Amino acid sequence: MEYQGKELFRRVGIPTPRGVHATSAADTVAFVAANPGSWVLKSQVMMGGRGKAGGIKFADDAAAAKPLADELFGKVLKNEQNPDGEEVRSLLVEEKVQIASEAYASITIDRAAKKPVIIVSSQGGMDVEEVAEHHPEAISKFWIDPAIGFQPFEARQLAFAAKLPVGYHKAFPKILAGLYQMFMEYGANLVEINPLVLTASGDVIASDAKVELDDNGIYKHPDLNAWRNDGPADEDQAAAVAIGLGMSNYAKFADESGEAPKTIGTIANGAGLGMGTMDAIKSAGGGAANFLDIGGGAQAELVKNSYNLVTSDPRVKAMFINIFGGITRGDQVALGIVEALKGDDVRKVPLVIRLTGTNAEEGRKILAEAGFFPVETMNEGAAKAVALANGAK
Amino acid sequence: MEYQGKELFRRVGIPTPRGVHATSAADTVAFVAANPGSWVLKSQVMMGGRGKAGGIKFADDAAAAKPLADELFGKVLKNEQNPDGEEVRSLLVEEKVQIASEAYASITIDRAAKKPVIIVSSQGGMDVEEVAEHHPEAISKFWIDPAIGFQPFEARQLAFAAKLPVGYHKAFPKILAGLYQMFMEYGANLVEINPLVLTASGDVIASDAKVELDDNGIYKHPDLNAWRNDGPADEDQAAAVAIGLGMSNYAKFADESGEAPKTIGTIANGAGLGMGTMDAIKSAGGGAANFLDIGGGAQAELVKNSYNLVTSDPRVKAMFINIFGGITRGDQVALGIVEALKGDDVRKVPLVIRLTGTNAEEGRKILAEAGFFPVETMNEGAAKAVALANGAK
Amino acid sequence: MAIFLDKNSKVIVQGITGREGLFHTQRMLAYGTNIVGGVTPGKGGTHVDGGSASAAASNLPVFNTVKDAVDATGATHTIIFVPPPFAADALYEAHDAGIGLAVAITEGIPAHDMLKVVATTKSMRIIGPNCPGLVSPGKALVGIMPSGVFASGRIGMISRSGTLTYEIVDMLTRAGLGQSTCVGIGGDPIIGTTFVDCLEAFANDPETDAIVVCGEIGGSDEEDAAAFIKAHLPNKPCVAFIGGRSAPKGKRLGHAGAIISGNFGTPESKLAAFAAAGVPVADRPSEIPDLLMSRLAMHA
Amino acid sequence: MAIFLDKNSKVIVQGITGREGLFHTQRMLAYGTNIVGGVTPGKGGTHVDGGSASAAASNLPVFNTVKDAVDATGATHTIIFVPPPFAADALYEAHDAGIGLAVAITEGIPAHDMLKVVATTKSMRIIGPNCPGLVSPGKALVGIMPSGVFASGRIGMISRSGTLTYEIVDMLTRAGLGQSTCVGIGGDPIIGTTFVDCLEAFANDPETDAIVVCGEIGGSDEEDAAAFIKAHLPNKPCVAFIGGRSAPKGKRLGHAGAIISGNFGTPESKLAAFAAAGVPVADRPSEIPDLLMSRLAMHA
Repeated sequence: MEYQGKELFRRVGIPTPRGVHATSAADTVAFVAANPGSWVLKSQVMMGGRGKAGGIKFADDAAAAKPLADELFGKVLKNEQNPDGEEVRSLLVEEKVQIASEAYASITIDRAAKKPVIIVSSQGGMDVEEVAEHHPEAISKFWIDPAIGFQPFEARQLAFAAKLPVGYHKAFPKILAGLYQMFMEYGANLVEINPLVLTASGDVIASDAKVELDDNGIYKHPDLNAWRNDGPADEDQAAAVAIGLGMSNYAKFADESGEAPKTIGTIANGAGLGMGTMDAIKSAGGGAANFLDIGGGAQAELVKNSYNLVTSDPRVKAMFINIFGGITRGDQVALGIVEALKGDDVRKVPLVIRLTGTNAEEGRKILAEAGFFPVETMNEGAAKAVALANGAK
Repeated sequence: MEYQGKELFRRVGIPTPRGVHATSAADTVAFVAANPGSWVLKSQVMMGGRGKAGGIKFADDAAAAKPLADELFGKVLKNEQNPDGEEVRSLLVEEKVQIASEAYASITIDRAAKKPVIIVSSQGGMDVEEVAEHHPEAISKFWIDPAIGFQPFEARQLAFAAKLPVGYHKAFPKILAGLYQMFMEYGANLVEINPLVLTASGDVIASDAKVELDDNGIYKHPDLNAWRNDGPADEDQAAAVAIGLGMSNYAKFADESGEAPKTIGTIANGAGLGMGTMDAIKSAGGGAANFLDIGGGAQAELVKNSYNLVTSDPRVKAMFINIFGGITRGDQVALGIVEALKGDDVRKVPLVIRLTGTNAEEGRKILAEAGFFPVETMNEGAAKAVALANGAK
Repeated sequence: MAIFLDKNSKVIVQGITGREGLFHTQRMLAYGTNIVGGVTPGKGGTHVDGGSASAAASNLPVFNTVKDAVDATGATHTIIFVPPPFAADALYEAHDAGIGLAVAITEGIPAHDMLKVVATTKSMRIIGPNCPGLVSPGKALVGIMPSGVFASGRIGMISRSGTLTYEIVDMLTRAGLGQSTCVGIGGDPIIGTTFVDCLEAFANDPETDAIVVCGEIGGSDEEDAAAFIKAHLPNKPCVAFIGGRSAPKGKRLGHAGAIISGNFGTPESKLAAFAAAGVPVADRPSEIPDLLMSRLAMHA
Repeated sequence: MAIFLDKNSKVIVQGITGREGLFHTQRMLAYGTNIVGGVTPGKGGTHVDGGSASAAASNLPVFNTVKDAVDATGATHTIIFVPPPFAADALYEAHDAGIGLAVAITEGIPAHDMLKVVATTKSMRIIGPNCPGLVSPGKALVGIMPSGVFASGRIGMISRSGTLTYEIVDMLTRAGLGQSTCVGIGGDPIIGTTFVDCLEAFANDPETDAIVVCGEIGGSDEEDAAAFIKAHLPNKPCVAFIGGRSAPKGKRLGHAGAIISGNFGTPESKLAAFAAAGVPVADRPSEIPDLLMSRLAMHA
C-alpha cells in the first residue's frame, strides 16, 4: 500500500510529504490537532481509483478531520473494477502540498529486452497507458543495462526528452537513483511515483507511491513479507498456500457475461497443462471455474486438499482431473487420486479423469478398480466434463 | 590504521575481535580492569613490523596492563624500513583469541587486468609476497569482473584452491563479500585481512586489518578523509597541498649510499617531464633532491611557493627549472619565474632555467632582461645544474 | 545435428548429491546423456552412483567447484538443481568456468537475479530457468522431461511449458513425427533463451524440417517469434499453439510469466502476430500433427 | 590512415561551455579538427563561438545530452572536460549514445569508477583518463596537446605522459621524423587504452613505419608492450623510453599510476622486458631520433 511504498521511498532517500500512518480515527484527529496545517486523509487500500471512490478527504484542522476520519474508517470503497469493494482500515495523513506541476516516473521489467525500463512522463497524476496513447511525446523511456546500473545521465536524458519543467531537473537524478536502488534491492516488478509533484516552493516530492514486489525475491526481505500479508491478500493465493501449493498455482475465475458459466473445476499437473485444460473446456463449450496446477509430486493429501479447494466453489458442478504422467508415474498419481477421494469429507461432484504418459496403463487399472474410468485424451475429457456439468449422467 | 580498518570491517559485517580503541594509558587500564580476560595491546601506527619493533604486548589484568600501557604510549617504534620511527599515540585493546589456524585474504586492483583481484592464502600472518615465492600452492587468486561483482562461488573456489581448513568454509563467502563491498564502496586500493583467524571455538575473525584508500575516491566519504589526516601524514604530500599543488606533485628523496648526493632541486611542468628531469640529472652525474610537477598553469605565486618549498631543503645547492611551453605559453611562464624570484624572501641558489616550446623566444627574452639566461635543452640544463651544484660559477 | 545438445555434449550436474539432482542424473544417464560428473561443494573427491548405464556412470566423480569439474572432464554443458537463493551463483560459477550451455531447472529464482545474470554471462547460453530442460531425442537429454514420449526425427519443438510439451510431443510421436530437439525455454518472465534464439538455431539446423512453437499468455515472446519466422524462416514450416487463451486478465497462472497485464500479453495479440506471419495456430494440441503434416506436404 | 582519429572523425566536446572546454574547443578547431558541437546539460539550443576557423566553427551548437548531439550531428568521437565526480557518468553517456571513441582528459577520476566503466562500455574506445588526448598530425587533434610541436609523418607515438610526449615529439619533428598518430594514454592506474591496444592498431596501419613507446615507472604496461612487440611487430621498428628511472620506491610521482610498489613497476623489470624483445631503450629523450633512424635504416 501507499504508506509502505513511501516507507521504502524514505529508505532510499526519495522525498515524500510530511505525515503519519494512522490506524484509527482518534489517532488521525490527534495528529491533525497536534500539527496545525492543511492535511490530506488518504485511505490505504490496494485498489486503484480510491479518489473517485471517495477515499481521499481534506482537512485544515482537527474539527474538520474528525467527521471525515470517522467516515473513512470502516468505509467500503467500491468502483467498477472493484465491485466487491475494499474496507478502509488505515489512513495516511499527509501534508497538502501546493502543486506547481505533476510528473510521472516508474521502473518496471521489460521482459522482451530483459532489462529494467524507466518510464517518465510530464503528464503526472494520469494513467500512464492513457498518456502513452494520447500524448506519446510526453513520455520517454530508458532501458537500463543491469551491468551498468542507473547513471545520472539517464535522468537528464529522460527529463529533457519528456520535457519535464526545469524545476524538476536538479532533483531528478537523485530521485531516479533512489527508485532504481529500490527496484533492484527489494526486487520490485514495479516502482511508480504518480504524481511526482513539483511544489510551488520548488521542492520535488513523491506524492503517491506504488510498489509491486516480486514474490520470488521476497525471501531476501522478511520485513516486507510481513507487510505483504498486512493488506487484504489475494484469497486464491492464500488458499493455495494454505494447502501447500505455490502462491500462483490456484486461481478462481469470475463469471463473465457472454461466456459459458464457470461450472467445471480443473486440476492438472503442470502450469501449461493446467492452462491447456481450461482452454480445452472452453473449446468444448464449457467454462473452467478455476486453474489449479498440482505440480509434479501429487501426493494423496495434496490431491485431496486440491479437490476440496476446487469444490468449495459452489458453482462447480463437475471436475476434470487432467494428468500427464511424466516424471511422476501414472500409477502413483492414480493411487493418490483413489486415496484422496475415498473419504466422506469431500463434496462429490461428477468426475472426469484423464491419465496418460508414464505408467498410464497401470494407473488406469488402479482407477478402474476403484470405480473411476479415465478417458484417454484431453479433448475427450473436456467434452465429457462439460456434458456432466450440464447434467448428463 | 588498524582500528580504522576494523571500524570499516564492522560496517560491512566482517567479524573482528572484541575490544576498544584507547587514546591514553589510563583508558587502557580502565578498560582492562572493567573487562576481565586476556587482552592484547596493539600500537596503532602506520608502519609495518610493529610486533618485532616491540609495539604489541599482552596483559591478563589491569595490573599487568598498566606498566605496558605506560611504556607503549609515547614510545617511538623503529625498524630497518622506518629508521626515523613512529610515535605510538593510541592502542587497540583487543581480546586475545585462541588461534586454531591463520589465513590471509585481500583485494587489490590488478592494473593490467583492469580488475579487482582477490588473493587468498592458507599461510596467514606471513608476508604474502614471501608466501607467493616459497609456497605458491598455498595462494589462490580470483579476478572479479566488476560488472558481475563478488559472488559466493568465488569464495568457495578460492577456499578449496588455497586449501583453507574446512572450518573457514562456511564463514568465508560472507567475509569476502564484505571485503569486496568495502573495497568498492570506499574506493580502496587494498583491503587486507592478515591473519584471518579460525579460533579454537570455530569462529572466523579478522585479527588484523589494513585498508589503503584511493585519494581520488576519498571525496565520496568525507568521514574517511578525517581519518586519513589522523595518522602521521606524508610530509611531502602535506607540503604540496599547503601551497596548492596536488598531493603527489611533490616528493623529496632521501640520500642513498652509492649514489650522488641529492643536491639539485627540480621544478618541471608535467609529471612525465618532472621524472625526465630527475633522470637527466642522474645521467649528468648529479642527484635530484626532489620531484615537483608544477602543473599546466604556473602562476607567479605558485612558482614562488614551489621554489621556496624546494629550497627549504638545506641540501639543495642548485635549482633546475625545466619548462616545456605547451598549452601554457613560454612568455607567461617566464613572467611567472621573473616575478616569483624578484623578492628577497627566497633563498637564492644557482639557477638553471630551460625554456622551450610555445612562445619560447619571447620567454627567453623576458628572462634575459631579468638577468636569467636559459638553456635550450634538458641535457644541457641538467649538466649545467650539476656543475653549479658542484661549485662551478 | 540437432541444436544446443548432442551425443558429444559433456554434461555435469550442479547439485548432483541432492535428491532431485541424483534422481535426474540417473534418468539422464539411462537415456544415454554423456554425464561426466557433478558438483557439490565440500563433497569433492567422492563419487555417486549414476546407475548401471555404463561402468563410468556407476561411479561418477563429484567436484567441489565447476572449475574443478571442467578442468577434470572438459564439460561443456551443465544442469542446475540448486534452490532459488543459490541458483544465480551457480550460473555465475558455470559461466566463469567456461561452460557453454547451462540448463536452469530451478523454479522461483528472483527475476532481478536473472536480469543481472543474463546481462553479464553472455558467453554462456542459459536455458530456463523454471524449465524442463532440453532433449535431442536418441542423442541426449539434459532436463527432467519424461524420456518415453520423445522419438528421434525432424521436427523442432520449443515451449514455455513442460507438461504441454509432453502432451504435444506425445501426439507428434504417435503421428510418426519424431523430433530433432525439444527445448523447454521456461515459464519465468526473464529467461536466458527465447523462442527467437531457438528459431535462429533451428533455421540453421539441416536436420530440422519444421517447428512447433508452444507459447502461452503473458509477455511478447510469441509476437517476437512470429516476426522472426516471417522474416527469416520462409522455408521451414511452423505451427503454433498458445496456452491459456481462455484465461482472464490479471491472474498469474502457475508460471511467473503467465499473466495478462492490462492490454499486454493477451492471446489476441499473439494470434494476430502469428496470423500476420502466416503461421497456423492450433486451437487444440490434438490438431498440431495434422497442421504440421499439411504444411510439410505444401513445402515438399 | 593514422589510427583512432582522422580528418573525417566527427567530434563533440562534453563540457563545452566550461572554461577549459571552450578554450580547447577553439584550439582544436584551429588545428582543423572536425568539431561538430558540444554538450552541456541545460544549455541545449544555444551556441558557442568556436573561433574563426570556419563559418560553422563560429557558431557551434550545444546540446543537452550526448544522444541529442549524436542524433543531430552523427558524432563519432567525444572529448570529456568534466570534473572527476561526473566523469564516469559522462563516459557512460557517451557509450550509451553510440560514440566510438572517447578521450577523457579529466584528472582525478576514482580508479573504482574506471574499473566499472571499462568493464561495461567495451563497444567504445576510451583514451585516458588523465591524458593529453591524441593527434593525427595534419589531420585532427582531440586533446590538449600543444599543436606546434607535431608534424605529419610516419612515426607512431604512444606515451603515458603529456609533457614528455611534447619533449620527444619536438625532437622527432626537428629531426624530420613526422608522426602518423600520437596517443597520450594517460597516467592513471586504470586506463581505457593501453600500449598494447595502440601497438595493435599501429601494426595494422600502413602509414606507420616505426613506433616510439614512452613509458614510465609503475604498473606493467611496458612489460606487456614489450611482449606484444616481440610477438606481433617483427616488421615495425620500435624504440622505448622510460620516465622516472631514477625514482625511489614507494613515492607516487605526479601521475596516480607512477609508483614503484615493492618489486612491482620497477624500471629494471621494464628494461629487461624491452631488452628481451629487442627494443632499444633510450637513456635520454634526445637519443630517440637517432635510435629510430638507425632502426629504420636496418629495416629498409
